[in-house]
Amino acid sequence: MKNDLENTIKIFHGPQHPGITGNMSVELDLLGETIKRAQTHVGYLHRGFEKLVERRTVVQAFTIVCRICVPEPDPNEENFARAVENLTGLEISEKAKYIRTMVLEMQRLATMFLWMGGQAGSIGLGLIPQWSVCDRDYMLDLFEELTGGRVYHMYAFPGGVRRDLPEGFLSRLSDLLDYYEKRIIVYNNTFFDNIIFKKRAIGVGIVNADDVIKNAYVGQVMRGCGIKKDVRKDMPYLMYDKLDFDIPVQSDGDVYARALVRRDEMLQSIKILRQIIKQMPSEGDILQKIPKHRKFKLPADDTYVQTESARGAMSYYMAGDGSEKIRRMQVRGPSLVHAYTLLEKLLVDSQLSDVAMTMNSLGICPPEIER
Amino acid sequence: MIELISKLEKLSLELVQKQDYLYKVEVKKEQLESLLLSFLNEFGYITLDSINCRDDLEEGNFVITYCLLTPKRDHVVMVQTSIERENASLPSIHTFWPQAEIMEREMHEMFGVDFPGHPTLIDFALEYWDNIPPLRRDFDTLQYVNDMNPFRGQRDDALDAKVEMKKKREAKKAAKLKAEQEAAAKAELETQNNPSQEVQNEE
Amino acid sequence: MAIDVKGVLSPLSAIGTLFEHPKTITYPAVKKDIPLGYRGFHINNLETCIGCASCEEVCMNDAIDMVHPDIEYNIKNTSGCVPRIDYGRCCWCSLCTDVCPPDSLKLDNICTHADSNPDNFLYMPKNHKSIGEEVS
Amino acid sequence: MMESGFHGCDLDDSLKCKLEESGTQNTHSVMEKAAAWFRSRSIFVVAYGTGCGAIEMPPTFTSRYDAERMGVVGVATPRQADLIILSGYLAYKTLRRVIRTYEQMQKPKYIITLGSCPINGGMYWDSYNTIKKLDDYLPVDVSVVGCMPRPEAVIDGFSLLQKRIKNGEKAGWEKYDENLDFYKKNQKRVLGNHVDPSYETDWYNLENGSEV
Repeated sequence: MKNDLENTIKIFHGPQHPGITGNMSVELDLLGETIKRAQTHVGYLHRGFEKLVERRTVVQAFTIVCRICVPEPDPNEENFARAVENLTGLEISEKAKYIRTMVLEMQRLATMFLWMGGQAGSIGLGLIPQWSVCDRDYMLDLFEELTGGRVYHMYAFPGGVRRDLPEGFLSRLSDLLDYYEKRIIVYNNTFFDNIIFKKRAIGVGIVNADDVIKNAYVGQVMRGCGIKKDVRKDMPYLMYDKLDFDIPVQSDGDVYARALVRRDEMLQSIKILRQIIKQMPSEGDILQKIPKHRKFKLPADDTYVQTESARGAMSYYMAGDGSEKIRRMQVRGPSLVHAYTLLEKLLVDSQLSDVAMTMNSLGICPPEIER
Repeated sequence: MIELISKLEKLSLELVQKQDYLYKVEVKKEQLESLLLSFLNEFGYITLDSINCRDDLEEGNFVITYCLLTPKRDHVVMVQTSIERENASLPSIHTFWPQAEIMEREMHEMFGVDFPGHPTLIDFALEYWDNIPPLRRDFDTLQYVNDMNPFRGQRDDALDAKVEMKKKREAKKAAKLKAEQEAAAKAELETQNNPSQEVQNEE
Repeated sequence: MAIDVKGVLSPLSAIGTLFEHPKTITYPAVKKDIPLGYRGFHINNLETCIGCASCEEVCMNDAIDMVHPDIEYNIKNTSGCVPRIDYGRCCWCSLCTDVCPPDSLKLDNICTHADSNPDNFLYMPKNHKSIGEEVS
Repeated sequence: MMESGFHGCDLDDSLKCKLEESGTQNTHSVMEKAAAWFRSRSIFVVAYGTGCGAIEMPPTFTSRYDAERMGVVGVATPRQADLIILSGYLAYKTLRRVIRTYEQMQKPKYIITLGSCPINGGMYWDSYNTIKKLDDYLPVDVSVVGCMPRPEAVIDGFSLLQKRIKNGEKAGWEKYDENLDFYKKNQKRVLGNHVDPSYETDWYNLENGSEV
């Protein structure tokens, strides 16, 4: 064993590397192609959000929070809006709640398509990213229409949402969902049933189910180990307690199980969206009357909110101090624990060629680890 | 939940409900480690979701919040304690929860809180940082930026709208005054000129 | 080990897409319709702008400067100034258009611009009355 | 005083002369013109997503907008690349890596920046960990505005770069070579003494004891 450690070579997997999920790096000690030690390095994207938010009023800070996680900005907006609503006691109308739920689910679908591209690209299936990123773009077209932004929506505002639904939006969304249902069958044939993916993914990156609860692993990592937990069911927010959906689980805990969980979650998201289209109230305020930005004050109190993002529970701690500025906002994204505690453990004794695939399957997103 | 309240009452602590799924209990720093241990071993809160830190500069302390979950994950309990800002230090809990290692490392870098016994208090996100820890509230980020990084200096022709408004209002007032004066002068002139005109007319 | 026949054959169904219509937008030739609500570059109706500097105050990026226009369009303009936006700062959050009291500042759906000189990114909003107005 | 549209600063005469000079063509012979045309049609982009803008790279390079139509292809390593896309803000830690990546690239090499942040700080203008004016540290060829720029805008950036290469206008790497002291001084100012040794260093003829 001692001899092994002496003969290792050290390589940096990232930050300039095509097989890394964003701008971060993993320092690997290799013996041949086997990894003996892994260490995560982040900080290439650190912008000091938590400091910037303290310098801005609530209304101004709302535009910046969506930048915290780039592939899926909406859980951040939702968390921020809900934390402010908790602190100030704002109640939002039913229509605004439905619209926000819809935006969250649309975002989940879009993120899943992007993940599928990354997962397939990391094992060399070049066709799937060409398709899935294009399919995600159709959802972004709808976002463009609804919110006015392609990637950063800045839509869920404390007290409701900023714009009403455009005319005929729900029917266009319904058409897109029909298209997605057809596409998921195609992806099933070409990707999830593909023998290349199965051979690469089954039995790789196995997460121990005993660690999951104690180490606060969330999202598909948890559900891939057979633990049926979801913030949408356990601590329902918005309209989730009135919508009918299942939590898909798999028991193996490897990369393939997590992929299947994600595929089933896409189907569940489509199911939720169809219910929302049916139940969407035609009337109602979309935005409560809120004070001007210099007069929007937060009480001296603190709160903690959780939202199920496409990669697991994302939590915000927020504290006010009686002024119009936020005293403290701390983000705890799902990737923080996954990228450090879990990834450093999973990579030991695995192969170098599996690093990119494992990282993709854990859904690691560096901008939200370091903010 | 009632069980937990009675158990905490024995330790003379109070559990406050903040929101539907959110409870909070405040402890002193000396009690913190033993309380977290009993949450882990006796009360069944085996998941540590996050450790949050807040800088209360005016009161001179840091407020640290540990967010705990049961395996059911249906509510959050915040265990809150406050420590002094000067030479801030906390017992490290990475032996109970491995994920606390990275959270404490981050807090050490961003707030300068020390964790005796922590194995890896190395850089988290920053590199070669030699100023005061950035998330402390006495660190002025705009001042730091101005010292380090010049902005693009082509916007010097910007005007202060309030000054311009005042200027315009005064100009308007002055113009009005001038117009009045002119009108008055004109009227005077006219009354002076008129007799001569009349004389001329008569001629 | 038995061969996974389904896993070998089902990916070959991708060949069927050979005969589908391509989905590529050949951008410079064909332009996609950008909806009117899109948050693109600013337009400002100078005939109704009152120069109140609300936009300057709400902007968290410090992107908006108040400057004198070339001619006075609106006599009721309280300061005689109109906003000019630094596109090296703007994040197109549209807070400035939300607070605009006479609703003169708006966001157009034109949104592409590239320049080789990074000094050329101060933007004077076009004097249009409404979004989507044809540029003469 | 101001027409609507994009404006720059009022340049003084000496600087104006310099910029006009830099715009002159340095392709003279037919061979050089042909080489410039071929070069403009095969641009290899190094895969380094430095900021938020990396999220618009997949749509640009895959089937929806398909930048490969214009000869723009992604490659994995800086040694084979002609272009680096700096997509958004750069933290100091990233700037060190970007300088190293840029210096590893073979000439001719170009830089495109996306978004407001590299131009004048963008929405992180008061952040303690990002740089504000990228053109102080690295020579920027084309800047694209937007937060984030749409794939259309990115493709516009590519076309502008291709036009510049075809016309033989002075590229960023030539400016970097000429004003190396200026760039190195600025890099040293923000990064302190922790700048990696330059790839321009002549390792074989290095005198003993001289500073790297």
